[in-house]
Amino acid sequence: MSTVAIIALASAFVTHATAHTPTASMEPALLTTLALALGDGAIAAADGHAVDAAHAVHSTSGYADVGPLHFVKAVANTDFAWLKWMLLAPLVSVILCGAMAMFKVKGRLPALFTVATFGLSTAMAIALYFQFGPTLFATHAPLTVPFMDWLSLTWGPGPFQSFTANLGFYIDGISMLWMLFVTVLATLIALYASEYMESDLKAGYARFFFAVSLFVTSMLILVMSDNLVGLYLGWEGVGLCSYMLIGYYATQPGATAAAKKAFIMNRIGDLGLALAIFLIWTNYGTVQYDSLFQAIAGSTSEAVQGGWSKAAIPFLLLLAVCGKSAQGPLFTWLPDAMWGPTPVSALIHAATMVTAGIYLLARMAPFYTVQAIGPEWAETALLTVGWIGCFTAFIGATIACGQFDYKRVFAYSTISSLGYMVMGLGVGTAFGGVYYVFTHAWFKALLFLTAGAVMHGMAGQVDFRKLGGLLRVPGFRLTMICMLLGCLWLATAPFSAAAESKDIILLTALTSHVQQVQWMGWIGVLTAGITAYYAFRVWFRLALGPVKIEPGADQHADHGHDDHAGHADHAHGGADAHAGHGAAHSGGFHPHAPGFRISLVLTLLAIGSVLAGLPSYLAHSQGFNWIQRFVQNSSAWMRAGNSEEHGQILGRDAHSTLFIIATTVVVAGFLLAWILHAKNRALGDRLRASMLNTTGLKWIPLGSEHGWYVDQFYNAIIGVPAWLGAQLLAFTDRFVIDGVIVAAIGRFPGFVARVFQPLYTGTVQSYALTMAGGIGLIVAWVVWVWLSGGAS
Amino acid sequence: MTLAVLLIVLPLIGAVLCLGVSERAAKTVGLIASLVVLAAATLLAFEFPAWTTGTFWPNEEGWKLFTAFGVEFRLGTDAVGMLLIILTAVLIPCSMLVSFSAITQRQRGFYAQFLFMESAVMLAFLARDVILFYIGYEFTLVPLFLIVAIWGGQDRRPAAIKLWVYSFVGSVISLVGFIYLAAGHATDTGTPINFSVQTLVEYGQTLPASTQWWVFLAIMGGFAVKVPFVPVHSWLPLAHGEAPTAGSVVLAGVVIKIGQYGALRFAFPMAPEGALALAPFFAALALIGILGMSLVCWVQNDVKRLVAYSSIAHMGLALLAMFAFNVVGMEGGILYMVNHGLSTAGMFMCIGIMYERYHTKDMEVVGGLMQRMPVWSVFMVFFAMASLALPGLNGFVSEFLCLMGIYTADAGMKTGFPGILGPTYAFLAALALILGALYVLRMLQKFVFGPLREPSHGHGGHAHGGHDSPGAHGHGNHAAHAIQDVNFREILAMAPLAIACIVIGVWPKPILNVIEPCAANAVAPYVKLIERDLANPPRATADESATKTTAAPAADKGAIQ
Amino acid sequence: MTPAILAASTNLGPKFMLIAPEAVLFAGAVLCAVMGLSHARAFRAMVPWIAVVALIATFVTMLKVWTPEAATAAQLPMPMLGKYIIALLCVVGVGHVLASIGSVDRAVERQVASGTGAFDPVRVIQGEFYAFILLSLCGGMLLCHATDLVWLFLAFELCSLPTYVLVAIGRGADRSMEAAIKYFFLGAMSTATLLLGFAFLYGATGTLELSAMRESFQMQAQTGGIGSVAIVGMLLAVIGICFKLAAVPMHFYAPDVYEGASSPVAAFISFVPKVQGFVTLIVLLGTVGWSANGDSSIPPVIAAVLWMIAVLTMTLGNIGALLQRSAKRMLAYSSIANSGYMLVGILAGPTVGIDATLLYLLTYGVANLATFGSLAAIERNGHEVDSIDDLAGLRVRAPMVAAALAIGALSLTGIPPLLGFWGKLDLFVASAESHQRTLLVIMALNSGVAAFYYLRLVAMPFVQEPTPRTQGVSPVPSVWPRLSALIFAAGCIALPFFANQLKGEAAAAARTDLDKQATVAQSVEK
Amino acid sequence: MITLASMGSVAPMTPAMPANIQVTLALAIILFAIGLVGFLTRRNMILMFLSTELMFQAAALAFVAFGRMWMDLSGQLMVIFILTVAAAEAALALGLVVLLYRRKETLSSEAWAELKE
Repeated sequence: MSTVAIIALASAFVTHATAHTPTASMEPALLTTLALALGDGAIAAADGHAVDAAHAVHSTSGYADVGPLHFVKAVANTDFAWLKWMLLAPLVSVILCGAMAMFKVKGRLPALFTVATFGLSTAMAIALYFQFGPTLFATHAPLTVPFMDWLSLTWGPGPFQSFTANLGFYIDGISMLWMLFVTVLATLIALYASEYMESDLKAGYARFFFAVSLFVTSMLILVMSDNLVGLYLGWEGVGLCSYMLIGYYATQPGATAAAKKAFIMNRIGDLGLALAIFLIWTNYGTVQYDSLFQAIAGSTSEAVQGGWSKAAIPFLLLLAVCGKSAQGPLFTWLPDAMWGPTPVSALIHAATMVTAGIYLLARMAPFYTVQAIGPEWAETALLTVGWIGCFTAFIGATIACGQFDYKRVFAYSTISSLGYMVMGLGVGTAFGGVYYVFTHAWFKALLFLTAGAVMHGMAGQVDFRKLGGLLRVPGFRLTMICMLLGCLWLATAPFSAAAESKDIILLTALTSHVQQVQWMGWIGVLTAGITAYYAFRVWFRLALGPVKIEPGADQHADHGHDDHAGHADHAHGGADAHAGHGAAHSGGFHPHAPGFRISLVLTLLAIGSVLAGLPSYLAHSQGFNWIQRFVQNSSAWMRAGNSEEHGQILGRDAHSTLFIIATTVVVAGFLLAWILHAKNRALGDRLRASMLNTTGLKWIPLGSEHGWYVDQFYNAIIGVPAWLGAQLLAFTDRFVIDGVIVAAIGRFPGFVARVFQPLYTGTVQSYALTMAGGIGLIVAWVVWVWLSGGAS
Repeated sequence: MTLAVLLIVLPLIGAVLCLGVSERAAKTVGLIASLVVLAAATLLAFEFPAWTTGTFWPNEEGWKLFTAFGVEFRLGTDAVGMLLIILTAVLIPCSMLVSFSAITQRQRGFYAQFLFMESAVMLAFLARDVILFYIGYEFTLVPLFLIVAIWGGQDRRPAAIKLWVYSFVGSVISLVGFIYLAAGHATDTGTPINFSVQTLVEYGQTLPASTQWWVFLAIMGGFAVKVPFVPVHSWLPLAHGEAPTAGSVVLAGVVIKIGQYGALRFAFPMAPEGALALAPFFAALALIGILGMSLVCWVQNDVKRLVAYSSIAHMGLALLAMFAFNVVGMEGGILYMVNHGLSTAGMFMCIGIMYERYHTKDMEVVGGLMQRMPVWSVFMVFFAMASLALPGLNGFVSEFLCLMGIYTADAGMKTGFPGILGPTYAFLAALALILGALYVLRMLQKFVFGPLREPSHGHGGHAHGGHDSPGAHGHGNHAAHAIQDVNFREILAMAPLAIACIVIGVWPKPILNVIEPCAANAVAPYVKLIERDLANPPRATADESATKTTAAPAADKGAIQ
Repeated sequence: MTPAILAASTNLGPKFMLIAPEAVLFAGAVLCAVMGLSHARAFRAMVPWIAVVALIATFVTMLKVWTPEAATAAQLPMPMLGKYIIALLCVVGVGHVLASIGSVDRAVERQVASGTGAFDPVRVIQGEFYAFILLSLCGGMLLCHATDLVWLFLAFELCSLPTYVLVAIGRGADRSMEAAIKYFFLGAMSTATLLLGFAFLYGATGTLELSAMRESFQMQAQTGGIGSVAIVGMLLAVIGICFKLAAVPMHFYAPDVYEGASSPVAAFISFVPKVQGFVTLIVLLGTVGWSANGDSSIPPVIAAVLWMIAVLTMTLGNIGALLQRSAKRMLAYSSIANSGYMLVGILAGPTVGIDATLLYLLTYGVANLATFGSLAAIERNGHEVDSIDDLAGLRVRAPMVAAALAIGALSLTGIPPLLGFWGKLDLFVASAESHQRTLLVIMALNSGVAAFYYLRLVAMPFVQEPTPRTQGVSPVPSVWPRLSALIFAAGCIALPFFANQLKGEAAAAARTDLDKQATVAQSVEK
Repeated sequence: MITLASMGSVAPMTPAMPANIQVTLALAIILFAIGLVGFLTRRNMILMFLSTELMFQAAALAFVAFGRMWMDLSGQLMVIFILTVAAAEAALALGLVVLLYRRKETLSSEAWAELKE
């Protein structure tokens, strides 16, 4: 079964390069779009109305206003009803694996099912591309396919008197793109995991594949759904799977804590998404993409009503993105997510799930336009997106420089890369962002899987200071070469696929006429240099130098995460201490070289990473970019002015200048890494030690190593006060409300009774006296009423 | 009618049989009786013609048993009632199944109490007369008290007494409201007293706003104890904490639903103006419940108390949604009743199964049970996720609708039925999404995941000897023999709930279709009132929004063309 | 001879027919007293059964003679009241008799049976005991025939006096002596108060005839208000009656007396004097107001005083019960509280309230007997059971008694669908219909408090496990107390199904003919 | 036969109120008060009983006085019954007192205060 998937996968790559040429020639209309995309103002003017007005706004209110939106109504086509099997195939695997987990099946069957069903989905994704792609590219009309009723209410005939959120599919460029790479990567990684997880055959093997299958199902729901609530279903579904897989090693307190953290951070984002959905529904009366986009495209910036309730939508969406894609204030869950098995890190926390945020931004791009929220808010929203991405990219990169756990380096690099993507959307190039998602998915999956292979082989050793010279260790050569490729791509080496995509983002930013966006671009450039440094810092340490292998604590992979305190100790102790011990430790340990399946997947991913650059390389000859064509036929492109009308950078031609600058910066980072971590490691270690000893500079290595203490900060300002507040509340509830107030009310009657108790003395006279007193009181009262004239 | 009466009488017969047979046979007899009731309920469900009409059935002229008191034995229910009847009929056998090994003493009484309770609950859900409802509502208290007090945990007596007094006072306050209304009707129209729901609803709506205010306060105030709302909730954690598993299941799954059902069926329709006027007050209480109790959950170590507190938060959300007075919110609130009944009952079952093995509910003492009881863990995680409102499971549908209902319940909005809450309430209520995750995940982290922690010999022995509950300590010291994972019987008890959770989550369409007319009926009086308020705007923006409602979509369409 | 006396004497014909049931009962009482002194043990053993038969015969006779026509002919102010009250007293009276079987003369009879002691007429009291029970019931019944204050007073005293003796002889212990002396002295004081009140009423109207009194008050009301003498008289009478009701401020004796009396006697004096008091109150208040159309025109002062008495009575009764460890003492407080509830019905007035009170008397009587009867049906080492602690785990020692006790307590709590609930519901409705909202709420809160202490009578037998202290607790040798409790507990469950009939009877009983008579009088005048 | 009702309002509504009536009434009330005070202050059970008898007779006196005021005989009729009842009560009271005296050899009512809260 798995071979089917591999063949399907291979065919995708063999064919896509050849397939698009005839496809393109079949689509004359595409030329218009392309021209538009490339900034040909004349064609854009011919296409649209109210260009002047748009330009007028353009000059005053920045880049948010890009003229009229390009909306094409979706076409419903039930011929594609088979698409549901794309979801149902992994769902079958969910059920089978779940059953096997329940009945404690101890075999490779779960992996087989998973890979097979993923392969099936992949094949269907490819089939969809061939069946529907040409139509889409020709007509620009997305495809909608009804699937099943889910949530739908109607309580009146009016436009705002129904709520429909059924499960249905909305297939346009970006959903198709996501479907393609998600299924392909999922198949490959499941194949990898089938070997990687073998040490767990008797424990959680089935459970692992259950969760992975559920993840793919959810992810596909997320990208295929034709409405926001369906997206939300997938959104939370992937969150759940992420939770289950991060906490996969459930006996490790750290893993469960990390899982909880991830879920809660994601929940904060989900809250944003949920509220955004409410706002969207209350403003537009629908949550179906098609009618939503129609409504937005139909309004003009002057007609925007709704005040804050519309303006809040993009920001709430951004909150959701921050949660899922580990951006901005919510990034801290992703590094901890590395507690999960490495294939999970590769699949979920690098290649696919975390890009759901980018998908959301791209999908919801129309909400970042003047038509949706008016000029001021549109610009603010876009700039916010840009800055969040930009800062996350930068911060992630700086933290990655201080990590010694190579898996965590890659985790921070993911945060940084995701920051780039978000920034791409923010600076106005959905294409750049999405393209980077695509390339990043390949090479980051590759990087994680190589990291996983190393961990797998080194008994879970994740500290690169305890390893070295792996390039020369038998069996690890392929791994190291693949990792080198990944690092090159991560560092955006010139001409790499990553560079091709990242440069589009930087180019757009740097050529923007909005000052702030240009700053973002420069920060992005700087970040690229840092990225090159830390990427090669890892590789040089791992691959070069003398062979040094200190195996991890665990007999099988991934269990060996030191807790943070332990980690810090190593860092403080300096690298010198380790040099001596290294050889001794490596003595009796035999690294476990990756087997066939892992090697195969690594190779395929490496090829994929390289080929991911193809669309860009071929764009020059073909006249269009394969990825761009997906983006252009999606809601992300409704903002037609995503145009990369590349002006000039520093007064020179944008393309060449950026190339020179970027190359210089990357090479600088590379060289720095070379000097400090390959050529003269002692120098690197000394530099670090001296920085640690210098009061003024201490914060740099320490802060970087500890993620700038963001976790601690959150804990101090939110976690601890909230916990204390909750304790106080619980105390109040139990001992004040229940213990004092309720008890007081409950005892009150008894208390009053005690007041009267002395009257019951037991002697006849006293009773008679009290009775007589009572009579006297009554009579007195009556007399008083009479005297006050009350009786009549 | 016959079936409806059977639904009430069969459990009674079963209860008497239970009391009559030998101690050993009691569980079998009880289970069979409850299954027979389930069969009857199923038959009734099939025969029920009003699933999608929102009307009441059979609702025929009843027996003239209590007509001198204005009470007619008239049975009938709508789709919401039917759902709750089915829920009850399912939960009772499940809760019995889960007690088979947990309850080892006074079994006859135990199973009989459940059947007594079932009968009363059925009566409450079937009654078309306020007093008839009250009979069922109030009578649940006796078996519930006995269940908690006899078969409960260490502090069962204070818990049971608190449950008793709280509930009694609450329901008497509701009764005062009903009687006030019925007496008003009798004196105003010069007719003999009449407690028919229909009559009182019609009469209540004609009352001046100030009178309705009091009526609503009384009726809702009473139900608020049962739901429970925040300042009067303190009986629930205690009762849940001490009740035997099956007791908790039924308490959470059925009994507190009667409170919400009462609010829906009586409080809201009988005094709409009062409800509108008091909505901010009750909404504030609900919000305090949602947020405060979620936080309290976060720091609980007693897992049953945790779930109990979460119940308060959840029911707060359900009621808050009802107070939105629009169809979406009402529908969400109603669905929430069912869903909460399923997921919380499931959680209590899981906890009970665990308790039976370890005799502790302290998360600090026991944890990491995934290694010991993997299948149990699956159920635990599943129900926890359902209560977390994870999409694809039942909780999501209702919670989403609730939040949406609350959110859109702003007179200034363009949605179908503006209510009276609005975004601020929704934002605050939606924080429950995060807080819910906080405490549920903390519970899972400690309880299911992490390194295995089990009470030591000494502790187990202590937990054993420390209380003299006849129900709780049937087994020998657990440390002596290995802890077993859930057995088939326990899976059988939990599986129906789990399946229902999934079905409602994935395919909510049927249940929503069923609830919708009822929700629309419940909202109908409010629509009129809100429209009236909009027509005579107390707020300046009302006019503006009214025009916008009609104009904006048209403008949109024009622009597209 | 004044016309009133003339009228009374000439009325004697129809009235004579109507007191046939009481005559039967009286004969039964005499028979009991005589048979109790018989040397033959079998005859002595028959005494309770004579009482039972006498009560049944009374009931049957009542059914025969008490037709609406006869009652109207007798010109009773409330023609059908007697039927209801006699039936009630007969039925509940049978229960009381059954509950007391075996409770008196047990030691003596055992000695006689075992041959260790000879029969001594001075030492046995069984004959008097049942005779007094019947006489007291007889007094209660005769109250319904009252058309003037003389009759009212005599019947009142006939009802009261035997109860003092019953308390004293029922148990023969020091405590019952003490209870009797308290009961008697305080009772005498209150009777004197009542009598003074009667005197003032007489002074204010110049007649002892109730219908004439009513005439007079109506005239006074039309011409500048009812005079202060009448108000004071009425107040004094009401206060005197309060003693019988165990209502504030005349309730102080109740806990002591109930605790001191034997359980069957406590059951008796917690019920029959209440009937006595409420009938008297209803009849008496009928003279100052209350027309058939439902307007309550009790003078506001009286109403206000009654209102306060009602509130204080139910509240003090309920909270007082909270502190008790003695079951009988607790039930004494409960009986105080229940009087408070019933006063609400009185305040609500005719057409809604009086019938509610009458119905509540029934529900209270039945439930109260189930509860007290259960206490009478058990003993601890041959002594009466009193402390609540003795009830722990009763379900093991005497399951049927425990069940009866619990059902009785639940019925008193007002748990639906038991009988007590319907009584309470009717009172609630009455207060709501007469716009007594505050009373309604206070009553509701009070029943909340009551729910707490009645719960002990459910929880102790059923929830609590037996303790060493309860080792000696067992049912009494005679089966009849148990059976009585069970029958009345069953009544708590079954009677609601006859709620319509009961309510119908109560409503008929509450109907007053005073206005009809007045209308007739006015039409004659014209 | 003639009832008040059938005769219409024949009862004199404005009673003759000779001065000695007031005196008699005052005497009745004073008697009642003396009886009450005696009841409250005496500990001897016989004396207590006599005090209650005093209260009874005060009421009887009031009846007589009012009967005189209304020129109506029924007040005096009532007195006869009151006396009868008082006699019955006396029998009962004395019987009880004897019984009690036998038990504790004292007539003080304070000896009987075992039953209390």
